[in-house]
Amino acid sequence: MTARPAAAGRKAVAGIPAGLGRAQLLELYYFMRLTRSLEERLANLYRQGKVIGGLFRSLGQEADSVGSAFALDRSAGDMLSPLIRNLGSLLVMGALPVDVLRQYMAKATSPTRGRELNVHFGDLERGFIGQISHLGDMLPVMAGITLTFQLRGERRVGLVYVGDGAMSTGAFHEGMNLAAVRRLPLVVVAENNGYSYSTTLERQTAVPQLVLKARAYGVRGERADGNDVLAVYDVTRRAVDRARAGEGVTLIELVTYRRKGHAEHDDQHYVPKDELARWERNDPIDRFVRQLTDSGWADAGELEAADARVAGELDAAVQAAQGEPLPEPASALEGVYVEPPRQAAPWQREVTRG
Amino acid sequence: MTARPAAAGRKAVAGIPAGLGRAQLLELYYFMRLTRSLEERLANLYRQGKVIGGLFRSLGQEADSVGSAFALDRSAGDMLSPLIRNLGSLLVMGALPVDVLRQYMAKATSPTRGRELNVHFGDLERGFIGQISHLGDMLPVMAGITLTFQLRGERRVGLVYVGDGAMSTGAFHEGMNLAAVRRLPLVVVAENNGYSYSTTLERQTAVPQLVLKARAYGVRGERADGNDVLAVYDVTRRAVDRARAGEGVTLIELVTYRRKGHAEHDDQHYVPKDELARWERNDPIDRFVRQLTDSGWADAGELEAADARVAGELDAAVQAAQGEPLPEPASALEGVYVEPPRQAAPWQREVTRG
Amino acid sequence: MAEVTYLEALRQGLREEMRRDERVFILGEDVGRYGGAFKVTEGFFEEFGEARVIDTPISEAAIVGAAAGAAHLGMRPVAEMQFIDFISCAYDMLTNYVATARYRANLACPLVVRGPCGGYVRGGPFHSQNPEAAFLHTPGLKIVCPATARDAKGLIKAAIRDDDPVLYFEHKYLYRRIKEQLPEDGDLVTPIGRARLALEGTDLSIITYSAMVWKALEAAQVLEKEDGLHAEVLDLRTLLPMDDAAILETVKKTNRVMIVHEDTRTGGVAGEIAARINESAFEWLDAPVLRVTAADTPLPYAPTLEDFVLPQTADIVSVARKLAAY
Amino acid sequence: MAEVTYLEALRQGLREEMRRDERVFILGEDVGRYGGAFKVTEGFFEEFGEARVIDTPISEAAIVGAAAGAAHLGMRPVAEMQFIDFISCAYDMLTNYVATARYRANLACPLVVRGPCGGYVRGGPFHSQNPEAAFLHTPGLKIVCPATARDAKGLIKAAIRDDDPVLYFEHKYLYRRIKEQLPEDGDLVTPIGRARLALEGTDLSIITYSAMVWKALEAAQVLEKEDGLHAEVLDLRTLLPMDDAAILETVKKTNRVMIVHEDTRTGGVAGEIAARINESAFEWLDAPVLRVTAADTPLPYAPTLEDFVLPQTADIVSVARKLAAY
Ligand SMILES: Cc1ncc(C[n+]2csc(CCOP(=O)(O)OP(=O)(O)O)c2C)c(N)n1
Ligand SMILES: Cc1ncc(C[n+]2csc(CCOP(=O)(O)OP(=O)(O)O)c2C)c(N)n1
Ligand SMILES: [Mg+2]
Ligand SMILES: [Mg+2]
Repeated sequence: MTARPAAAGRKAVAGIPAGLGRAQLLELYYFMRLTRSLEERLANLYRQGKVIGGLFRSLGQEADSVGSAFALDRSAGDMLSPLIRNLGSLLVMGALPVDVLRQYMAKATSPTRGRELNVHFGDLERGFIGQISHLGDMLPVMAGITLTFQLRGERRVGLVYVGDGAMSTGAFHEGMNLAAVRRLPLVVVAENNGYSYSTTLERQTAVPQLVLKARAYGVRGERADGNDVLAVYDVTRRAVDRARAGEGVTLIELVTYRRKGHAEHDDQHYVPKDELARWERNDPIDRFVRQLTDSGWADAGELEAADARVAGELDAAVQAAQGEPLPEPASALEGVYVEPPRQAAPWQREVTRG
Repeated sequence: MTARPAAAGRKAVAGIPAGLGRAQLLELYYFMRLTRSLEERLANLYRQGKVIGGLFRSLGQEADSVGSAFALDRSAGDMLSPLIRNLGSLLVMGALPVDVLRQYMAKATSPTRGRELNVHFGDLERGFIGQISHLGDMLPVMAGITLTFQLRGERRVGLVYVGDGAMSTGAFHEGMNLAAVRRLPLVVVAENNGYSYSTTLERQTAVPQLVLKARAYGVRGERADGNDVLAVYDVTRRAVDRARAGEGVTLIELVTYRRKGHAEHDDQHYVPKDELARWERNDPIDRFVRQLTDSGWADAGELEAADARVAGELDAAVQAAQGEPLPEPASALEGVYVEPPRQAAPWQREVTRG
Repeated sequence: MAEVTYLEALRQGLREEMRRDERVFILGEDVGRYGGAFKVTEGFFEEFGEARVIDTPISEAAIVGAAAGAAHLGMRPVAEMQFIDFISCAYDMLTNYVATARYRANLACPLVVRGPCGGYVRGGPFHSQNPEAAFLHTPGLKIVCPATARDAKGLIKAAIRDDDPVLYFEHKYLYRRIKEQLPEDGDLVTPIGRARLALEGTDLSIITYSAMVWKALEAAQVLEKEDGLHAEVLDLRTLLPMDDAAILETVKKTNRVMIVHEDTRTGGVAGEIAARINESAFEWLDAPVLRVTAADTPLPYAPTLEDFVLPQTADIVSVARKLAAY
Repeated sequence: MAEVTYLEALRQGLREEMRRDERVFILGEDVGRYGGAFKVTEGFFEEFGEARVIDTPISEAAIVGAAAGAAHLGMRPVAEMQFIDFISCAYDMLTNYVATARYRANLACPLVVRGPCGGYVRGGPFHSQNPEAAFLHTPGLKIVCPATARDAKGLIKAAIRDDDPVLYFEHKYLYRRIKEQLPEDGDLVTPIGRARLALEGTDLSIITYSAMVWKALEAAQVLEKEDGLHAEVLDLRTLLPMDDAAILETVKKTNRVMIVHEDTRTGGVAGEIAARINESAFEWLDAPVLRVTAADTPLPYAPTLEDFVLPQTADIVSVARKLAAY
């Protein structure tokens, strides 16, 4: 492949939507590629038995995670809370691939020191907060985060992800409503990927579009193609801007698709083959590559360079993480409270382990 | 007052809305009056210290309770679940005033044998099921009741009340969504009485109308004047008919007003005086009386007769209930399980009480 | 007789009850077409149809609440929690609505809530919990915790037939690791409220339940071989109501007791058992009642950490020695 | 010095902390303009404004979850449950999210959840609960239960200053019935984790907390007068972490112990205490550790029933006699 002439690139740059520049487009590409490649590395490690617990994939949903997180202003102190399929969001916020690998492999060096699994980790400095498994619970928590922004008069914005399935939880409802009543600077991204585990959308909710739920809370609703990273960025960015301007909550439905099973063990036998094939043709990275090259926003060389950077970084990360030790057993007892109990507690183990 | 000529009565009867007949209009009147008078008796007993716990009033909301419950078909086995302000619904379903008095006074003869307070009691035979205090919990329970109707192919309908405040609970959301997804034969009556305890509607939800919440669940929404008993009956009846026909859930917003404080101890200092005065002029019983007499659907004599019947019944009920004993202390231990524990349990009290 | 796993035994019990009694139905997340996250209800959708194997939204409170409503009307719902950790989302519904229904309103509430509990599977803090202590405190509920394939089957059948609400905590570590010969016909029902003597012994008693029964048996072997000690192992099977008679009997026999559970120590079930033994058999004790439990932390994910926090066979052995030497 | 009620002492503590530290704010149902169902925050809305005394929708899970989010960012939220019975709706959020935040994610979560607990007020099964046992089982939480006006004030201040999440259970029966002289200035803080010797004695120990402290003191008077017995009364004040040293000390002193709590017996806090005493002071016991608690039922509404189910002074006296005579 020969590089496009620079002139074509310049011409096209004028047409980049959503106020983005070329460098940012390449960043978006980089993060989507990084997300996918990191998960592929993880899948390898999983097959080798090196991932301790389950493995969750976001194949086909990278645009949704990356585009939405990219709309936040990290330097302004914006924060988000991811779900299991938001590896891309974490990477955008500055999470290191090596830390993700450490998490999955339960290393002593992992952000949670081996206590929590997969992408269940957070980093206040980098602006993301770790989820727990109980679906919906992060809505109230992010309401509290953004309430704090509001109370302090800080112009910061929060973003929280929720799956089509998780929207059925009571916690989602309570958090959403509280945020709406107080017009908190919160963006709620509803990821409609068609499934919650094996459950299809119509067995999860009687509405055909998740965006309709916005009306019940008196918040603005938006809907976008979750596999179009620029559309995702654009819709999220507008919601973020509104939130920052004090205009309250937006619920954004991103329409996408879960191309893998719920977790790596799930063979998706309940998924129609043609449905899968259709969404494979709608791959968000392929689409973005076409868009980038067709519009002349990036040339093949730049994309290849990005790919190479991803591969190099991941080689190094896998290399680094793999050799690291598991946590010291007795470290398991530390940090339940800020201070250890005042005295030798009779309820601690009677025995010391080797 | 002289009775209207029969001819006028007949003429007007033709114009009764919602397919109701004269006898039913008088029944509606009777139940509204019975509700109000029973609460007035209770208020008296409360002031005399004879009501053990708190007292909750539905003053001004009688049309909402009575009209909606009246739309159920008791002979078809329809069922409802009331809240604290649905005394009227209970009476329509056949609850006896004397039992309500017994409940409030914690008598041994009360439906719950002194275990639960106020209108927290049920009667499967009569078609109503006792609430617990935890708001929202009856939504899932009534979803289960109506799921059973559906599974058994019974053409029965369920009705559940929920306050403007209770709609903020997670339980409401989960139950509502489950009912919607399965198109259960359930009518959800959202009573918008402007307050939840001291909290005004706009601090409870960001939507101006509760009926908007229907859209989030993909169910039909209706809104009616909750102080117009015929409008309440009509809108509920249509929802009940649809539910019976297999057309699923309707959320009905009844717009009404809580004219007393949250409970008898609450002096409502947070309520604007003119607001109260405005709603006093919109009293549902007064309105219905005017409607009945102006339209010639009932004559003053009939209404007086109903009032007299109510007074007589309540005299007898108060008389009967007052003298009855409190429950035997040791009866407190019975009925936690269907069978008492197999053996003398060491966790029972060490001591016997006198 | 055929050899079946703990999981298959549970499945058999469920299936037999559904065949026996058409009032029995199942509801939960992904229990239908998918057959459940652990495939406990595999094949049920095909055999019993959509109306009796109901996929629900992700709404634990609604699942339990709906089960209660159905139970009031005479149905026999069996609600699955995908992992038992999520039962916490139905805590209000279970403790306030379900458990009190009979007492406060004379409403029958014969439902079963079941789901996979327990650790040793690298599930981390939210896929490994043992919630029995959270519910032991609630009069009106029953709690069963099968350790064997036979009881997995016998207790699910008993739970479904029980006229009161039963929580059935099945241990996911045992699902496919435990196998047992079970009769192919006959009605295998384990009575609720009765403990089982898993091993007779004379020197000390290990009172336990669920997966810990197997560790206790392992420990008993070590003690026998290495110390010549004969440990008795009592498998409680039901925690609520507790089989006080069986507990008393073993205490009177060995006079030295330890309680083993996988759950964290403080506020765990062992406290209640220790208190009961104290109250009813103090004079029979030759040594303090000792506890072997998890440490008081959320359960961490890393194998090194999980193994350290959870009770192990070696812990039981070492505490047993201490007890015997007391 | 001024005489203040338990409720006023709590209010003072809250107010002083809000004046001292602008990170402290209150959220809950009707806590703002209305001043709270029991008027604990009366006047706060006027003094501190809408931004620090926040009326929320009826959403206990969201109240607690939002408090957690704020706490992560350095705020000091105090969440009110209108009645503590409704804390069950936030059970998942408290046990899974809040309690584990530090351990799993190194997130500080310094919040307080407080609300009126307890019976003897004819509140029926859903306005009288004592939820401490439901949370004792959760590492990561702290639990305090003041019995006196001084501790109502001192513990709310300590709870707000604590860097970990604290559940503060205030007894509604004591709100206006208990009065005490408290210094008007000075910083009255009761350390979390320390019990208080409410009455010195030599013959037997009554370990208790919250409203039961007063019944224990009443019983001690009767025992002294009628039996010449000197009961020691230990007010735990904090249940988690428990003051094991203080418990050990009183056991060693009197060798006869009873535990009194208002909550139901099975799975209650007394079991844990009995087990700890057993483990750490078995040889000091001259009699079994006995429990006086509520009976294992939901709490009924009728005065005759409520009085029968709840522990009374006479029960404490009678069990104390049994203990002394053992
Ligand atoms: C309260 C709760 N119930 C059940 C589960 C088990 N569970 C984990 S993921 C999942 C499906 C989630 O679906 P969705 O919200 O659509 O997210 P997706 O996996 O599609 O990204 C379920 C049921 C859970 N984690 N939390
Ligand atoms: C889960 C829960 N939280 C709090 C309460 C305390 N509470 C009882 S009634 C009430 C207000 C209810 O308002 P609404 O639902 O509008 O009903 P209304 O009283 O207006 O009829 C509150 C907060 C409760 N009963 N349940
Ligand atoms: Mg999904
Ligand atoms: Mg209201």
